Amino acid sequence: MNYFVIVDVTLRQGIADPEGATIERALPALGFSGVSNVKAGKSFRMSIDAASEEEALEKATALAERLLSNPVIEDAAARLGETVTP
Amino acid sequence: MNYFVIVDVTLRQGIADPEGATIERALPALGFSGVSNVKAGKSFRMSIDAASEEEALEKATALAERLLSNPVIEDAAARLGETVTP
Amino acid sequence: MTSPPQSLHRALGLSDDEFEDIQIVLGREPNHLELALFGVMWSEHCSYKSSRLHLRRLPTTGPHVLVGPGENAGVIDAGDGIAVAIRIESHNHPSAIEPYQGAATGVGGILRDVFTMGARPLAVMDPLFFGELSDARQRWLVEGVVSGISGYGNSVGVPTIGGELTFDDCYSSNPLVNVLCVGALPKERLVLGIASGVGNLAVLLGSRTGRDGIGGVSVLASAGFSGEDGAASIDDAKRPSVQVGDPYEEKRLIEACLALLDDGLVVGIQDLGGAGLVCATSETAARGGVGMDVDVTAVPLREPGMAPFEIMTSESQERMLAIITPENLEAVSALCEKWEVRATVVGRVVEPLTRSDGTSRGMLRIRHGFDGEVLAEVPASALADEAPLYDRPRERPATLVDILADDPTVDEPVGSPNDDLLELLVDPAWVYRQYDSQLFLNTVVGPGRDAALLRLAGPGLPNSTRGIALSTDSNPRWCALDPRIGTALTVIEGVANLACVGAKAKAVVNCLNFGNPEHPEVMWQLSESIDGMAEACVALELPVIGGNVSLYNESGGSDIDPTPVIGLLGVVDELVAAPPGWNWGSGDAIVLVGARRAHAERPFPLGGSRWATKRGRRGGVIEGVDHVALISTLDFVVAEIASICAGDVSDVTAVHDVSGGGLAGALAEMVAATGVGAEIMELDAHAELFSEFPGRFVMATSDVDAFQARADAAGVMTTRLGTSGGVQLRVGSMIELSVTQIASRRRDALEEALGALN
Amino acid sequence: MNRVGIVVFPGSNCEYDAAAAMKALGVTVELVWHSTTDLSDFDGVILPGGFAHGDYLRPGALARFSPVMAAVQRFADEGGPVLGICNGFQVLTEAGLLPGALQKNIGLTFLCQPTTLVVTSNNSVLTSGATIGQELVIPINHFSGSYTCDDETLERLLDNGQVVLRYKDNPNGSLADIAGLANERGNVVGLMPHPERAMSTLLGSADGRVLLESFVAANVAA
Ligand SMILES: Nc1ncnc2c1ncn2[C@@H]1O[C@H](COP(=O)(O)OP(=O)(O)O)[C@@H](O)[C@H]1O
Ligand SMILES: [Mg+2]
Repeated sequence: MNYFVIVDVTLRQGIADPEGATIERALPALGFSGVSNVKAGKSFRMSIDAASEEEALEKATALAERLLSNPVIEDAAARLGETVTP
Repeated sequence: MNYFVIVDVTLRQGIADPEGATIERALPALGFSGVSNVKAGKSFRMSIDAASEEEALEKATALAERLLSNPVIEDAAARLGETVTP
Repeated sequence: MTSPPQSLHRALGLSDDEFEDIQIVLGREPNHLELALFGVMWSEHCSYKSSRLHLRRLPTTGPHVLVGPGENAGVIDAGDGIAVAIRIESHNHPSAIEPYQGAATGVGGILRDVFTMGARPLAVMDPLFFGELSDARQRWLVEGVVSGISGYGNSVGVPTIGGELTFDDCYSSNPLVNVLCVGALPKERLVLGIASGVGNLAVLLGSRTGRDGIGGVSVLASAGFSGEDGAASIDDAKRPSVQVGDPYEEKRLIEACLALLDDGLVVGIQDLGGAGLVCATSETAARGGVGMDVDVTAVPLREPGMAPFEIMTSESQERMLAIITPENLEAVSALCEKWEVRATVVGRVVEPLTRSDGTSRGMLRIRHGFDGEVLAEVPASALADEAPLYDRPRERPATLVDILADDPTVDEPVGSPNDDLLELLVDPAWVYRQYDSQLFLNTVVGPGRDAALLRLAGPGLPNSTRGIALSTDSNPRWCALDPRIGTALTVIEGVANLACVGAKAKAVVNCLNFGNPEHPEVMWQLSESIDGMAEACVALELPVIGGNVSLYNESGGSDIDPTPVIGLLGVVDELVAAPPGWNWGSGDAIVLVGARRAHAERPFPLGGSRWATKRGRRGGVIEGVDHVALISTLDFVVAEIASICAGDVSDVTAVHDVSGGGLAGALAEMVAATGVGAEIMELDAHAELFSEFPGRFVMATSDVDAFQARADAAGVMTTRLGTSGGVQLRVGSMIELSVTQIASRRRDALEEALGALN
Repeated sequence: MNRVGIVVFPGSNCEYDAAAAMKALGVTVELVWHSTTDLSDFDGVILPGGFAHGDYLRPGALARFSPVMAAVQRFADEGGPVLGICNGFQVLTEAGLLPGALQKNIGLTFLCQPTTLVVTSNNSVLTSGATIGQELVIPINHFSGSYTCDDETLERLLDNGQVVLRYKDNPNGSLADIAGLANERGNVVGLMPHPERAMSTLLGSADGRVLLESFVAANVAA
């Protein structure tokens, strides 16, 4: 089976996020109010061949932890997406 | 009310994704097989003050299209996240 | 491809006459695929059909010219067995739609033009033109374009060493992004984009082919933005699938191609740029006088279901076409594998077709499988070289009479020179700090001074102690008033910039950014500009070895000001010490070198100056310069500075040419750079502060008598202006500003305008 | 040090510059392709600047899996001098040869400019010949040079004298102004600035010499 999996990578709590901060600073000038705590992250979408959802997620989690994130600064989590074709 | 909203930004169909392609090429050597169609994207997490979920999402969508993505090459979608503290 | 045949050619941008020409060339009706090939190849962008007749008036030869215009890049012999290749191009329209990728792919494209010649790209320059920064969209464009150049250029590993930065409302919906690349090669490695040798293979190197920019560069660059606000409103259907750059692929492609050339594994090589595969195959075949069979099914695709016309015209980035002998295929594949570069045989060189009248023509045949169905069969040279050439109507703009009469030199009231001067100061450092300007350890003078100066060295080059100097210049304000004189003066300004780093100018490349050629006024501007460039180049004995024409720069029916960008390449024979730059010491004599006054009746012209433009005055007369006096001034400055570069002891401590901002601007820039003030005499008029006529230099010397004696001996005029020192810049009773005021204003101006200072 | 290996990943671009600097100091240089698995021939190893594997994912994230990195690890474990410059520093942190991580510059732009560095420890193969407090003008050239690590690590780095170079005027938001870092043993060093670009006054500064001369003077198993 082929599963569509999404890996979300976010900065760990306490790690500086200049990108999020810059976006947040730009908002009022663009007329957006009431938006706070902006954090920038990354995501990776992929198709994974696996026997089951669990196996697909396991594979994705291993990939996320070994490659797609740097544990010194980032957290990563895998989830199943809705379609097989991204 | 305060809503936790996530904006996902992905490359539009047909737009080249050299980052995704490079990651995909590297996988077999790292012992990951059966992974294909890797696409790299961005995500933004934020808290939004709004009267309702709909309004929060509307605000986030406007923000996504005006600031967080370039619609010429990217798609952006807003969704509600699970907690208020990202 | 479902539209009815009679309108299909129009949809592809071909006129009814052009459609008829195609039928005559083929002796039959073209099929859809053939028509699409003609559509892209005969577009303005690929064929230069509106400009080519005029470009022929440029001088293009010289004893040191190895390759002139017409090839991927111009090449000169720089001495010591080293040839230098240079090329400039525009990426204006793509950058208006997606500034990051538009600029990034502009860099990628210009690099390929240079390493196609066998040269290792050593430096990039980026002349940029935007609308005023008070508009948020312009700030978005600037940040996008600059980060695109930075993102691509730094990563691909080629330093960006200079450029231009101009803000003017005429570019607000049509920014200009030009990119120049210079490279160097051992003379004997020079290769040309020629296919030869029947039975040889055409190998496609690099990225897979997707639907990127189909009809993109060619159709878009050949049609204006129709909407009121230009690119912002271009309708979705017309939007080409934007090309995305991959500097990592390009880096590997550069290394692989240079290694293929070093190992003698290719017969010819050609980059894929505008019009993609059809352009590369038809041009190489046409140059070699051979035919080529292309198997569309062999082309590695990024997306499923691409039609043959999409595959042939796609502008996917980071691809090259190499012509190789079949015996070398294995070695080529192995080398490409090392660099992780995809290499696929997509074509074969075949005998030209002999016709009944005995003449022969190389045919480009597109097939489904090498031995499969022929999908298209067209003479390669008909695509590459035989687009109709147009002598479009030309007409001097009727409005010019009034514009010339509105001369600020005559009646613009004196303002506050202190405030005016501060307003003119802008340091583009925010831009060039984002560029790696030092890679290869060649950068003796980087961005931010008059011209960049590099050691002529690089991996694989013979040893040399020469240097090369580069500058890009433009002055749309002048060219709007008089495109002929304006362009001539722009060339002079470029040569003066090179002189400041001790370099003698050797060759010119140009990028002609103009409006809609179907407007007779624009064609007049283009033609005049070319004549002005030709006149200056003839006077200064400079060959024009390459260029690019970008037309249809307009929005809402309004054309941009004529913007010829002049790129200059110079050589310093012996470079062992840095030129003095702008840093005078304390107590040096400050001398104006060159004519103090421009003309008898208009000694300090202000037409087209930044000072006048800031005040909303865009009229006035500009005049040419006395070439004889100019040349002796230039030669004198080159000799003075070159001797310093060669390691000689000199009394000269600083040099800067007078350009944007005039004499006051030059003095203020030197003050800001050194942190040392100056005491300058009373000038004749406030106009003398801000007049920008070129060919003059501010120099500083620790021995003014010796310096002036040398100038006298060379027949060069000098005027002792004053002395450096102190913490103020004072010019007679007109200007009194502190060094810190000048320096901080200049440093912060751009970042403040961009809102980047928090 | 007689022979230095300069590791070339696809996408590296400062390998020739590093080689030129080493040659200027009289050392024999060999460019080593990233597929190499044996570095035992060398007296020192340099990971040069550039964009290994395009810097895709994160700088150094893919490079750390190149076959050569296991050899670099072994070489370092045996006490061999290893120097990571700019992208090389990023690779060393991703590979865990040096602690912490390098994030995007605080201003979110690439920066190519001269910086003034202060030598804060001479307890490393890169700084052994420098004096503590010595100021060096050396250019930076990076997008992701903002050093970060957790508090505990920082404390340990400072206590052990592993922070070898600090910015006088922090350009990128680095934690504790850190510009260069060594491992505990001092034989593995990474720094964001480019000493190889500061080898001659013709190019603006010769202050990089003291660092690279120290490196060349280092002994295996220092
Ligand atoms: N877009 C840019 N990219 C890189 N360098 C730039 C850019 N714009 C300007 N510069 C540099 O800033 C300096 C000043 O530019 P300019 O005012 O056009 O010089 P000049 O008047 O001497 O021709 C030059 O060294 C130029 O190369
Ligand atoms: Mg100048």
